[in-house]
Amino acid sequence: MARGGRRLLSGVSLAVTRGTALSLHGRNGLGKTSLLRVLAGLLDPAEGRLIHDPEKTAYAGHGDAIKASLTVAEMLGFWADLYGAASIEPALLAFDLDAIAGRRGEALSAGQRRRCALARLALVNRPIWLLDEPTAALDQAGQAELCALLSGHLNAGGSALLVTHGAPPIDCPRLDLEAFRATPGEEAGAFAEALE
Amino acid sequence: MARGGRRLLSGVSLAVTRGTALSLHGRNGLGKTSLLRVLAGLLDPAEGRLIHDPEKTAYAGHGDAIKASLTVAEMLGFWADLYGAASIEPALLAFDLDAIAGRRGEALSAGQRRRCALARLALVNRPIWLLDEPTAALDQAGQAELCALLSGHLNAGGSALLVTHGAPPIDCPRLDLEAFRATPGEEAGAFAEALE
Amino acid sequence: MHAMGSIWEYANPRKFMGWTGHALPWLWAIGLGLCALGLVWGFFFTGDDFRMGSTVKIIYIHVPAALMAINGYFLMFAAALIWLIRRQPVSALVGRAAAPVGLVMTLIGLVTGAIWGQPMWGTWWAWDPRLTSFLILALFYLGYIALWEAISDQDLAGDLTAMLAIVGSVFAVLSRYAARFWNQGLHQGTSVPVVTGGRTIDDYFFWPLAITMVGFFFLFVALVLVRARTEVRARRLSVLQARQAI
Amino acid sequence: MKALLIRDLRLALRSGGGFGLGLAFYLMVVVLTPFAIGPGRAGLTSVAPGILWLAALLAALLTLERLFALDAEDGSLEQLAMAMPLEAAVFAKALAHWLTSGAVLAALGPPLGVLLALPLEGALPLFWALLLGSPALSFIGAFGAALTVAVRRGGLLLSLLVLPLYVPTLIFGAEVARRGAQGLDYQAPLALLAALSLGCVAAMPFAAAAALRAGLR
Amino acid sequence: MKALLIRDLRLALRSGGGFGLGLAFYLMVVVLTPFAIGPGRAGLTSVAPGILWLAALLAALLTLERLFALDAEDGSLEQLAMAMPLEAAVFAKALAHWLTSGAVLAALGPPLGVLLALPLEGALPLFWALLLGSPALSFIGAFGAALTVAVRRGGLLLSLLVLPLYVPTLIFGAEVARRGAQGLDYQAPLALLAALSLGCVAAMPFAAAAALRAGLR
Ligand code: HEM
Ligand SMILES: Nc1ncnc2c1ncn2[C@@H]1O[C@H](COP(=O)(O)OP(=O)(O)OP(=O)(O)O)[C@@H](O)[C@H]1O
Ligand SMILES: Nc1ncnc2c1ncn2[C@@H]1O[C@H](COP(=O)(O)OP(=O)(O)OP(=O)(O)O)[C@@H](O)[C@H]1O
Ligand SMILES: [Mg+2]
Ligand SMILES: [Mg+2]
Repeated sequence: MARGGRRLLSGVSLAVTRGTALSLHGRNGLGKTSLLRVLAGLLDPAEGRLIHDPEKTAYAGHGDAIKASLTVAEMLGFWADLYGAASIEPALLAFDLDAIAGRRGEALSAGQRRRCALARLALVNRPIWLLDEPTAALDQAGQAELCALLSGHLNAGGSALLVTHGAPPIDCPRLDLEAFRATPGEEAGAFAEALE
Repeated sequence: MARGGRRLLSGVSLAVTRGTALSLHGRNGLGKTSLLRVLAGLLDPAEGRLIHDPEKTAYAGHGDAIKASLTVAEMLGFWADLYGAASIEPALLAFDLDAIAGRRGEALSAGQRRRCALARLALVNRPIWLLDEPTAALDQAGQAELCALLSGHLNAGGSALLVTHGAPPIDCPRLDLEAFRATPGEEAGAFAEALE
Repeated sequence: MHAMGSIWEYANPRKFMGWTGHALPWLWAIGLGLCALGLVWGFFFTGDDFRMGSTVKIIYIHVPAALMAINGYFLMFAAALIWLIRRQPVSALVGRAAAPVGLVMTLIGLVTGAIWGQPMWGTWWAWDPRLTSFLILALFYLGYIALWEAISDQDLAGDLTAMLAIVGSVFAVLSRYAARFWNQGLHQGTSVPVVTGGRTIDDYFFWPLAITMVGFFFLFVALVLVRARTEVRARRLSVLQARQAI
Repeated sequence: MKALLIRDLRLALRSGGGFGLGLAFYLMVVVLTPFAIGPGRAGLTSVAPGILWLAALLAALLTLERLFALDAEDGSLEQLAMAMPLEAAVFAKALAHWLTSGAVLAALGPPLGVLLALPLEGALPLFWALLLGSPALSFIGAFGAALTVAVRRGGLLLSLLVLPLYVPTLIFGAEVARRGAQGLDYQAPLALLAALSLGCVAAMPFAAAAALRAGLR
Repeated sequence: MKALLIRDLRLALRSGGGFGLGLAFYLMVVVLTPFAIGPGRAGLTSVAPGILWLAALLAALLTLERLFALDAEDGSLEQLAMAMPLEAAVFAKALAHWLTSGAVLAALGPPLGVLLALPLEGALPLFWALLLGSPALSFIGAFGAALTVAVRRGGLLLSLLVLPLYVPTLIFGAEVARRGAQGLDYQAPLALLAALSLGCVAAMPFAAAAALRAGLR
């Protein structure tokens, strides 16, 4: 798996069984985000393939997808329509956003933005969740809410991949990606490959 | 102190003595970032005043000030010139950025961006540091480097205000802002005052 | 099929560097030789045109340049298709290499044309359909080059520029006809056999013109190959640099 | 897809959105023109149809940048890519753009024509030309916007890529308007213009979606 | 301040930066004009000076959006505000903008004039008008950009605020160019234009800085 012609991780093979979560760890710049994006079907792997269908995954990355001029309720409503969810109640409940449901995106604090982004997960129903540093900027309460949401998802037979630097929001097996770090010097990408 | 006409914190009075750090805590959306911005002179307090001179403060907020088309070295070089620092070496050392010094901003990972943003502190010499969630997206090594940088700054007689949700990078007295939370309903701002 | 495979072999960078290395000297020799021959013949051993006077001699630069400018775009188009379908890196690089050469040819065509226009039409520039579509061609070249420059990720830049080249050529054709519709011009129709069956200028001017056109063609190929080789080298360099830091 | 259409319309109508501003820009250019080329009715009348078209084209162009760039920056685009086929997304967004730019400019064109001394019989053809021509502007523009998503604030690059593609549309459109203003028959160019728009609406979403996929990679 | 100037120039010249694209846009608008208003030489000559000015104005406008907005989004602006007096920052950035837009457009104007059948004797006045007028464009624009910093992607709002402010510059500039093209004496409007630019360069940084401070709050 490579980025900008730099090969990052090689030989990673992940299998998450239903109902379980796995938390990934590794240095800054190791390739965790890139890995999640590959699994979400947003990046092409340099080689290897995905067994699962990206359609089955829900991805929450560094980007918050917050619109400055839309209110929290409007944003959640949009995603609800898109994913065919009946109402935005579950999302509002999951991270008690009722208080700020009417507030515009531009007026949200860092943590409120993150809550709003994570609340989207309560609207999607897809088995595999890919969460990139979900706890960043969340306060204690927020982390608890995330934990509750996650365990609910897992109990419902879903599975999740978490990337965190600190402790993962729920206790689950940890995998350190350092082991798969590609030896520097291998390159990838059409141009680089062509140079054999 | 208020934001968008909503009064957030009242009666906060902070005094940080030279050589010490203080870490602030509080719910999401309580007003921590706003408070730091007030102290940095970027926001006006609804009432009350700053004893210190904003010129003395260095602020590292949620924004990374990363330019997609400039390399890490170029960005640090610019800030070095601006703050009259001799060279960017200290910054590169502080968060060992040598490896990615030649990489463009667009190609940085979340943690690399944060390191780059924090490294700026090594170039500024101002006594009061205001750091807003500095540890977000940093890996263990990064947090250790930050800790080293901070203690260096404190030993040199500087002081720092940290906003964190988890444990602060260095052990220092904690202050929970919940206590100062303004009672909802109080309004602030010229318009509100003009009401009665 | 096998033949195909063997053809693609030559697009593999190492092979490419190999055979282009051998071919280039010849291309240069032939190109320069023919151009010299054609130009000398055209300039010194053909008389003046009864209508255009000695300005007719500009045709020996103007027409070949114009043709090469158009061919350059065809080359870009082909390279784009190959890159999108076969993902042959060299084809993307050839496309990238062809653009500036084509742009220069276009500019030569424009400038010589303008110089010619001054005595013939009494103006440097007229919004004649062919002139106009030529100007638009120059704009397409500009956009293509700008897009290559603007995106640092090479694979991505290759993809996007390829798509631009393909969509762009559709619209280039469209605008050519739109321009006809918009204004009937004073520029004479094509008179080169390769373009149309018959020919409207007599051998007297034609042979030196034909020779210079062949010469220009070889020069064009040589230039593109040189640039493509430097592009390949640039890739190698950047990859080597990436090896230092990950 | 409907959800996306509604959301984009809402974004466009909100403060800082493209809608009102696009109109205002159109107005502005038209108002500035006399200052630039001097007020002589004769002079104005002759250039009026052209200027009105040029202004509409630029107004559409300026609103195009935000079409994908904003969504790409804040991560909405990748969420969309995972939620629905990108072709549909492009179509919905381009449609929203047309509804908030082209469709309105068409309605606005004739009244503004008065400012430029456009003869009355020229008003209707101008309206038709703008209405039938502007879809091409929006959908070609969507392709350009998709190409430049990778470039932050790529507004200028966008215009550089898109303007040459606009040439046929502009030629036919201005031709319709001019002939109309001169009272000539304008069926032929109008038909060509409509065909062009139809083709773009049908084909461009696929090209744009392909470009977006490459960009996300 | 020098550091900021250099950094902005670098950003502008880098890929995706404003420089080359501004020129390309200028070229583009000039090339499209004849499609819009028809190829007749007479018609073109009459509008040439105006169009060339309008195009330069729009090209400057398009590059203006990034002047502060990008820095505001990624937090650079607040860092700048803490590092140096905002007036100096505005001046440096506006100067960089002028160097990479106006100064070059001035050089590009006369050759492009040929395309619009601008009479030869009109070339020099056009050059002077653009050279002495464009600083006003950049510095007025800086003020507008500062006002719109609060609105994300305020590009269009920006053009709304700024275009009216551009009217005097446009009038004088186009006047100089037109008189020059007609071989008349153009000293008076040129002097006024220069004075206008001077005034803007002197005053605007303060207005802009004030607007920025408000925007940060
Ligand atoms: C800037 C102005 C001009 C441009 C951009 C221009 C462009 C072209 C182009 C694109 C061709 C294409 C050759 C082909 O398709 O076969 C061509 C050929 C030619 N041009 Fe021009 N032209 C310009 C001015 C002139 C002038 C002023 C004259 C002379 C009165 C002229 C005479 C010719 C002739 C004789 C040919 C060769 C005929 C033919 O093979 O098509 N051109 N020019
Ligand atoms: N630009 C703004 N306009 C109006 N209200 C705002 C604005 N920015 C923030 N607020 C509101 O002010 C309050 C405090 O915001 P602030 O960012 O200071 O919170 P915070 O303590 O930093 O929260 P977090 O821990 O999530 O970063 C929040 O309720 C937020 O909704
Ligand atoms: N668009 C890009 N082009 C080229 N290289 C990139 C790009 N994005 C990331 N990289 C590089 O790929 C590597 C992995 O990036 P990635 O974001 O996956 O790291 P990460 O593991 O998520 O790090 P972090 O813990 O800081 O988020 C980094 O070295 C980064 O420099
Ligand atoms: Mg990451
Ligand atoms: Mg905060």
